[in-house]
Amino acid sequence: MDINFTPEEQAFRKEVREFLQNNLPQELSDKVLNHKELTKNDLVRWQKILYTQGWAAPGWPKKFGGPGWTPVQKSIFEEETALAGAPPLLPFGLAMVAPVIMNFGSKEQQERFLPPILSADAWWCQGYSEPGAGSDLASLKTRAERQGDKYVVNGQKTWTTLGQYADWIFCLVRTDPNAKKQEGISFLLIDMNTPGISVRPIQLLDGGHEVNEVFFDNVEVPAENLVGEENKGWTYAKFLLGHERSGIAGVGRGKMELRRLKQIASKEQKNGRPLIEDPSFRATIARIEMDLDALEMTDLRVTAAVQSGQSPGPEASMLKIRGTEIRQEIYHRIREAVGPYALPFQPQALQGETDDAVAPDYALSSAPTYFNNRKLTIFGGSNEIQKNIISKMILGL
Amino acid sequence: MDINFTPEEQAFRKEVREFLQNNLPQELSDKVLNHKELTKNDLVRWQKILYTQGWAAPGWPKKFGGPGWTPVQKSIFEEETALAGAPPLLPFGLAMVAPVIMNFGSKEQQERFLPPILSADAWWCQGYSEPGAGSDLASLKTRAERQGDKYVVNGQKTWTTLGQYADWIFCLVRTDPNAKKQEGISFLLIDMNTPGISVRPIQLLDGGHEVNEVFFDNVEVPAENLVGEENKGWTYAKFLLGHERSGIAGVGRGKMELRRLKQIASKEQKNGRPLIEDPSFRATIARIEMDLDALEMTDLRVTAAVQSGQSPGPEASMLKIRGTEIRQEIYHRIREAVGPYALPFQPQALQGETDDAVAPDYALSSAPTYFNNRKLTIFGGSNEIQKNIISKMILGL
Amino acid sequence: MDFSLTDEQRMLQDTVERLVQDQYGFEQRRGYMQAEGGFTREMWNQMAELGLLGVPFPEEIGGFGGGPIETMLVMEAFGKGPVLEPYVATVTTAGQLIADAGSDAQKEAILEPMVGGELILAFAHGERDNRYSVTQVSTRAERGGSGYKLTGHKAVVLHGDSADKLVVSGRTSGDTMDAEGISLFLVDADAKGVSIQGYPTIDGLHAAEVKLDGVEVGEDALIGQEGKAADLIELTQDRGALAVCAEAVGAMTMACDMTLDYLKQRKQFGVPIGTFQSVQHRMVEMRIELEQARSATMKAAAKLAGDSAAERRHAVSVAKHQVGVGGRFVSEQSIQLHGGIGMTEEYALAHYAKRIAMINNQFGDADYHLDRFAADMEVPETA
Amino acid sequence: MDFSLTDEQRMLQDTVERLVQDQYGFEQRRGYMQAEGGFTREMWNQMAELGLLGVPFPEEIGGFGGGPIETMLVMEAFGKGPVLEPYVATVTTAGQLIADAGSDAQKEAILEPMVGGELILAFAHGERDNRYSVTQVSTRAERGGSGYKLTGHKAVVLHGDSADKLVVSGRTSGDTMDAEGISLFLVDADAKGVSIQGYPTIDGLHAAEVKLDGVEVGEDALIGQEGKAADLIELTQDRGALAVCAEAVGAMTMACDMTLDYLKQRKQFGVPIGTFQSVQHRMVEMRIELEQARSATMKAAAKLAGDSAAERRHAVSVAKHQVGVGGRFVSEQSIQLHGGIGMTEEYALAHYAKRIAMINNQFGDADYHLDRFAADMEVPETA
Repeated sequence: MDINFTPEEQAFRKEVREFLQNNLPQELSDKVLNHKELTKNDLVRWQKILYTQGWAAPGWPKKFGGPGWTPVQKSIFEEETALAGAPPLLPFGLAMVAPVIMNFGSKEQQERFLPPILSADAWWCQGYSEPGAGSDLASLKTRAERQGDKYVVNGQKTWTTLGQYADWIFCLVRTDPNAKKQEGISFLLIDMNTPGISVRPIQLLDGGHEVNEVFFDNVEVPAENLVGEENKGWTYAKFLLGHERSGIAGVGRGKMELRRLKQIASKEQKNGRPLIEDPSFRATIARIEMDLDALEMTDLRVTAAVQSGQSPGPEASMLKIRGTEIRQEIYHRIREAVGPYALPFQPQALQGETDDAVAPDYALSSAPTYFNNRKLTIFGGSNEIQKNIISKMILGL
Repeated sequence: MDINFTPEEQAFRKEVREFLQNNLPQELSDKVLNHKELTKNDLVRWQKILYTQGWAAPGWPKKFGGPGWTPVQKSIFEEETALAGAPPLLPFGLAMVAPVIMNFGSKEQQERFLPPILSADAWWCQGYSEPGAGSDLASLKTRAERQGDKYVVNGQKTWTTLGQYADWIFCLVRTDPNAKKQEGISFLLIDMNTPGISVRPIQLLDGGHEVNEVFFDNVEVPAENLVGEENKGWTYAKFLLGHERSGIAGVGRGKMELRRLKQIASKEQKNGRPLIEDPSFRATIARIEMDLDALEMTDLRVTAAVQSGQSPGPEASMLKIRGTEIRQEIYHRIREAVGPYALPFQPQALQGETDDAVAPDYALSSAPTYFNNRKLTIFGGSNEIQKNIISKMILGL
Repeated sequence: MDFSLTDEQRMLQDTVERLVQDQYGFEQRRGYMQAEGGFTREMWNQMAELGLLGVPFPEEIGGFGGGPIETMLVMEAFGKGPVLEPYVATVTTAGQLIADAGSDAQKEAILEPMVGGELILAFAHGERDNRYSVTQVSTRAERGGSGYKLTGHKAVVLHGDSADKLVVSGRTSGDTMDAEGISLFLVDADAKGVSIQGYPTIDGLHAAEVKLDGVEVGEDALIGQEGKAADLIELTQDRGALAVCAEAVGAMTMACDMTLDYLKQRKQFGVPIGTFQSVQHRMVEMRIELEQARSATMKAAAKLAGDSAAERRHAVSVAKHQVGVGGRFVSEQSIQLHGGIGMTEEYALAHYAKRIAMINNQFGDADYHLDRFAADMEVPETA
Repeated sequence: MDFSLTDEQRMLQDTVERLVQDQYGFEQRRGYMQAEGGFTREMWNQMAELGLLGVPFPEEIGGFGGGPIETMLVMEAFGKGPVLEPYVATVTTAGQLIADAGSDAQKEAILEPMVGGELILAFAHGERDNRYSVTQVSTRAERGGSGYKLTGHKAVVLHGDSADKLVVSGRTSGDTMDAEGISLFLVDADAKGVSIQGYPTIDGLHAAEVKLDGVEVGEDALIGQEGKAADLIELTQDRGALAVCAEAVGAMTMACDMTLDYLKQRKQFGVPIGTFQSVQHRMVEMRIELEQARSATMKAAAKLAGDSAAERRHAVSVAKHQVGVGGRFVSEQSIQLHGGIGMTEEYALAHYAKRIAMINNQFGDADYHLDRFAADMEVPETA
C-alpha cells in the first residue's frame, strides 16, 4: 500500500500545473475564484485553449481524440484545474452525450458529432428532466412519433442547464407509449435550431439564468439522429448516469473553495482581529478541512479501484453525498464570514461593472453562490436518491 | 401573554423548595447527583417521605389521595425535585397502572390497589413489550385463556424495568387469538408471587441490572383482576400511553445534568486551566444550554395548553425527541469532560464501596451513565416512532 | 404563566395578518419591489393608518402603547409576506431609540410624524469591519463650533436609502475598540457631507452605504448623553434582533406550510413524496426547529419587556442563535424537499428561504450570539 | 498510488483475521476476560508464536519488519474481536519507543523477550490532570546517587496491571507545563516504591493507576536524552492513536455489519425494519462514516511511515477526529437501530459499541485533535 503518487503521476501533475500557469488567462481565473459570472465566450475560450493542448476531453480515449489518461491522471487534472481557478469543462457534450455516441452511436454519428464537441464548436445541452419526471426520470412524457424518415417530437424538458446557448440537445423521448415505463424510451439528438423548439429561461433564486425550459412543438428530427436502437434509450441513459462519475466528489473544487474561505476569513475582521484567529471560527474551518481530507482519501481509493479495472459503482454515491455536503458547508461559512456584507445584491458588479460595488467580489458573490449551490444536493440525482441507491445496491435493503 | 409564573405558582415553588431542603436526605441526593446506584429501599424511602407530605402522586386527583395539582404545579414540582437531586418517582404504579384503574377499574379494584401504590407498599412493573412486539406492540402474543373464574396466562414479557422488585405486574395479554391484532387484547393485573412466574435479569451494557424478562407458565390469575372489559385492553393501553406525558421533556432533569456538566468542567483541567474556560468546550456547553432554554419554553407552552384544557397530543412527541437528544448530548459531554478517567469500570464504587475508587464518582459514573441513557431514545416509544406519530397526527403525512 | 393574547393583541394580530394576506400576494409583492427604495409609499401610509407604525409608542403621541410582545406579533405576521417596508429600521430600532433617549425636542420633531408615516428613519451603526459589534466604532464625531463634525462610513444601513433622518453612532472620545466614548446623533439624510448609496439586498429588501464627510450637526443632534451610548446601542440591536426573529418565525411557518403542501401534492414513483419516511422525518425536524424558534422568540420578547439587561441579553441570544441555526435548517431543507422548483425565483418559497437565511446576517449571527451567551453564561459553584 | 496489499501484508492480515474469527467468538472472549489482568497468557503466547508481537520490529530481533501499515492491518482485525490483549501497550507504544530511542542494552534486554511474549510493557505517561497532553508532566525525576528518583502518579495506564516493565515519563527539569525537561525511564513493575492498582475498563480491557513513591532507578534506566522526550512522547501517542483508529475501523465494520443483518431480519409491523426508508438512510450514513474513518486511518498509517512530523500530526489528527465523531455516530446508531437488544451485555453489539465509544477517550479525543489540527492549520496568503 502506497498512498503516494508514482513519479510519473507527479511529473504529470507538474506538467499540468505548468501548463495552467502559462495558459490559463488570469481574467478567467479571477472570475472563477471570485464567483463572478462566466459568459459563454469564457467557457468556449478555455475549452479551445485545452483543445490546442489535446486536453479538452480528459475522459476520452485516444481513438476519438482524447488524451487517453488513466483515472488517476484525470483526477490530478481535475484537481489542478480546480485549484488554479480554471473554468469548468461543461459535461453535457464532453462527458454525457459523447460517451453514449462513442458506445452506441453509428460510425457516421461518431464522425459527425464528436469532433465539434471536442473543439468546442458545438454546444450541447441535456434533455432529460421534465416537469413531472425528476427523480422518477422514467416517467417522462415527451413523445417522438416516427413518421417516415423522421421523428416528430412534442413535449417539454426542464432544468436544461445553459440550454440558452446550445446548438444541440440530447433527449430522452417516449417512442412507444404503450410499453412499460422504462421500455419505449429512445435517445434522440436534436438540432436546437429546428423549427418548433422554444427555450424559456428559468430565473433562479440567486438572480442568475442558468437553467431553462425547452418546449417541443411538432419538431421534426431526422431518423438518422436516433442513437442506437429505438426503445432502448433507457439502457443508454443508465449507461450515461453510471459512466461519468469521476470527479463526482469535487475534491479539487472543495479544496479551492476551502482556500477561499481561509483567505476571506483572513481578510475579514472580528473584534479587530482577523476572523481566522477567532478560536471557534478557526475550529469550524478546521473541521471542514478534516472532512475534506478524509474524503480525498476515499476519492483516491475509488479512483485507484477504477484504475485497476473495478467499477466505481454505488461508492460514487457516497462521494457525491459527502462532497456536496462539504461544499455547501463552505459556501455557508463564506456567507457567514463576510457578515452584513452578504446582504448587498449587485449582480452587475459580478458581471464586471464594478463602479458601484460596495464590497469586494468575494462578499458580493457570497450569498448568490450559497443559494445557487443548494442545487448541489438536488441536481444530478438528489442526495436522497443517492442514499436510496446505496441502500439498495450496497446494503441490499 | 405573560411568561412569568403567577404569585401563587411562585409561592408553590418556594414551598416545594423548602420542603426539599428539609426533607430530602442528603444521602439520597448525593447518589442521584453522582449517578450512583439507587437501591429499592432508596426509592421506597423517598416515596414514603413524599407520602407523608401528601405529594407522592403529583398527577393524582384529590379524590384518590393525590394533591390535585394543576399541570403547572406538577411541572414546578418535577423541576424542583429534579434540580434538588431527589430520586425519581417510578411511573409504573403511580403514573401508569393507577390512571387506568382510576378510569376503567371497578370500585373494588380502586379500593384495593390504589392505596398501596400511593404509600409505596406495592411495587408495580409493566408487562407490555415482548421479544416480538416492541414498537409494534399490538403484535403481542402472551395468551390468557379464561377458565372459569380465572385466566391462565402463558407467554413472555421483556424489558420489564425493575421487575425484580415487583409485587405486581400489569400486563397486556391476548384473550382472543382470532380477533384482529388490536382487538382481542385484555388488561390484566397479576400478582408476581403467583406460581409459574419467573423473572430472568437482563444485564445491560453499563453493567447494571435494570430490566428483566418475565416468563408466564400456566399462571393462574383470578378473573376479578381483569381491568374493564375483556378484549378492550388496547383502548386502555392507548389511554395509558397518551395520558402521562407531563414531564416528558425532562427539562428539570436536563437542567440538573447541565449543572453537573458545568461543575465537572469547572473541576476538570485542560492545559492547566479549568476545562470550562476552554473556548470550544464552553461553547459546546452554551449550545446545550440554549437548546434546553428554548425547550423549556416549548414545554411551558404545552403545559399551559394542557392547563387550559387542551390535550397535549402529539406535541408531547416533539418534547420527547428534543428532550432526550439534549440529555444524551449532556451525558456524552460529561464522558468527554473527564478524559481518560471515563475508562475505569468500578461499579462497586458506585454502590458505595469507595475504598478502591480511582476517580471521583462523577468520573466513574460518566461512561455507565452515558451508555445506560442510550435507552432514552429507544424506550417509551423510540424517537423514530415519535417522528412517525408527529408525521401522521400533526402533519397528516 | 399565560400564553394567551389579550383582546387588543389579538385584534392587532388579526389586522396585520389580514393586511399581509390580502395585499402581500406573491405577484403584488413583486410589484412593490419595483418602486423606488424597494417598497411603496401607499403601503407605508396604509400601515400608518392602521396604527402599526405606532405600536411600541405611547398613546399620547398617537401610539398603540404596546411593547415587545406587540412588536413580535406584527413582525411574525410581516414575515409571512415577507414584508418589504422599513419597519424595523424606522420603528423598532431608530424610532424606539429616540423615544427612549431623545430630548423632548427630538421626540416632538420625530415621533409623531414617524407614527403618521411621514418620516422614515434608519439606524446607522454598522461599519465595514465591525461585523455585529456594539462598541467597535471608528466614525469620529469631533466637537467643533456649535456642535459636532461627523466623519466615517456606515455600512449596510437597512433602508438607509429611504430614510429622511439617520441615527448615527460616532466616537466622541477613545479608540475604535473602546466601550466608552460612543455617542448617537440625529442626522438629516440630505445634510451637507452625507452621501448615501442605496442598493437592493438579496432577500428583496434595501440597504445603503452611508458616508459622512465632515457632516456638521448642532448640539441638539446629540441623542442622550455624550459618550455613553453603548448600552442604548446594544438594546437597540437586541430590539432589532427580536424583530427579525419574529419575522423569521413567520417566514419559517410559511416555508414549513408550503413544503408540507408540496409533499402532499408532488408525486414521484407514483406516490406523493410525503409518503417517503425519510422525507416525513425531515419535515418533523423542520417543525421542531420552528417550534423551538417560536418559543425562544416569545421568551426574548418577554425579557425585552422586563428590566433586567442580563436576562434580555440571555434570551435574545438564545432566540437569535436558534433562528440562525434552526432557520438555516428550515430554509435549506424547504428548498431541498421541493427540489429544483424550490430554487426558482418565480416560486414564493425561494423568497421565504432567502429571507430566513439572510436574517442570520443581521443583528448578530448565530456565532455572535453564541459568543455573547457563552461569555455571560452562569457557572455554578463547585461543591 | 497503490492501495493493494503486498503478499506479505495479505498473509499477515489473513493470519490475524483467522485468529480473531476462530478464537474470538463472543463466548470465548467472555471467558478470556475472566483471567487475571483481563486476558489469557495462552492467547498472548499464541500471538507471539504467530509473530504478531514482532510486527513493527526488525527481523534481526525476530520481528516482521513491518511499519504502520502492518500495525493498521493487525489492529483492524483485532477490532473485530475486539481483542483484549495488551498489544498497543506492549508493542505499539512502549515497545516501539524502546526500539526507537532505547540504548543497545535496553533494546537487548527488552525487545526479544517482548517479541517472544515473555515481557509485557506499558506506557505510563498520563496523569490525573493532564488529559491527553504530551508535555504536561508533574511526576518528578530527581537526580540522586547513581541515578534518578521518581515520584508521581501515572493515570489510567493501559494494561499497567499486567506490565513487567513500565516506560514512565518524569520531569528532570522545569515546571509542569514546560515542553522541555521531560525524560523517559524504564521502570520494573516490582521495583521498590512502585504501587500499581489495576482495574477493568468499561470496554472490557484493563488499566491501572501507577504510583511512584521515590522509586530509585539507575542511569541506565534513562531512555534517550535527558529532558528531550517530548517529541518521542508525541510520536508514541500518535502511534497509539493510529492503532486504536484501526481498531475502531474493525469494530465499526462489525457494528455496521451486525446492524445491517439485524435490519434485514428483525420485523416490526409485519416487515423487516430495513424496509423503512429513514432506517435505510441512517444505515447509509453509518457506512459513509465508516468509509471516511477507514480512509483517514489509511492516510495516518502512511504518514506515520513517512518522515514529516507535521504531516504525521495532521493525518493522525484527521483520523482520530473522524474516529471520534464518526465512531460516536456508528456506535450510537448501531444501538439505536437495534433497539433494546443493542443495549444488552449478552449481545455482542454492545461490546463493539462500547469499545468504539471509549476509543475516543484514549490518545486524544476529537476535541484534542481538532485543537491540534486547527493550531497547525495552513493558512494561505491572501492576495
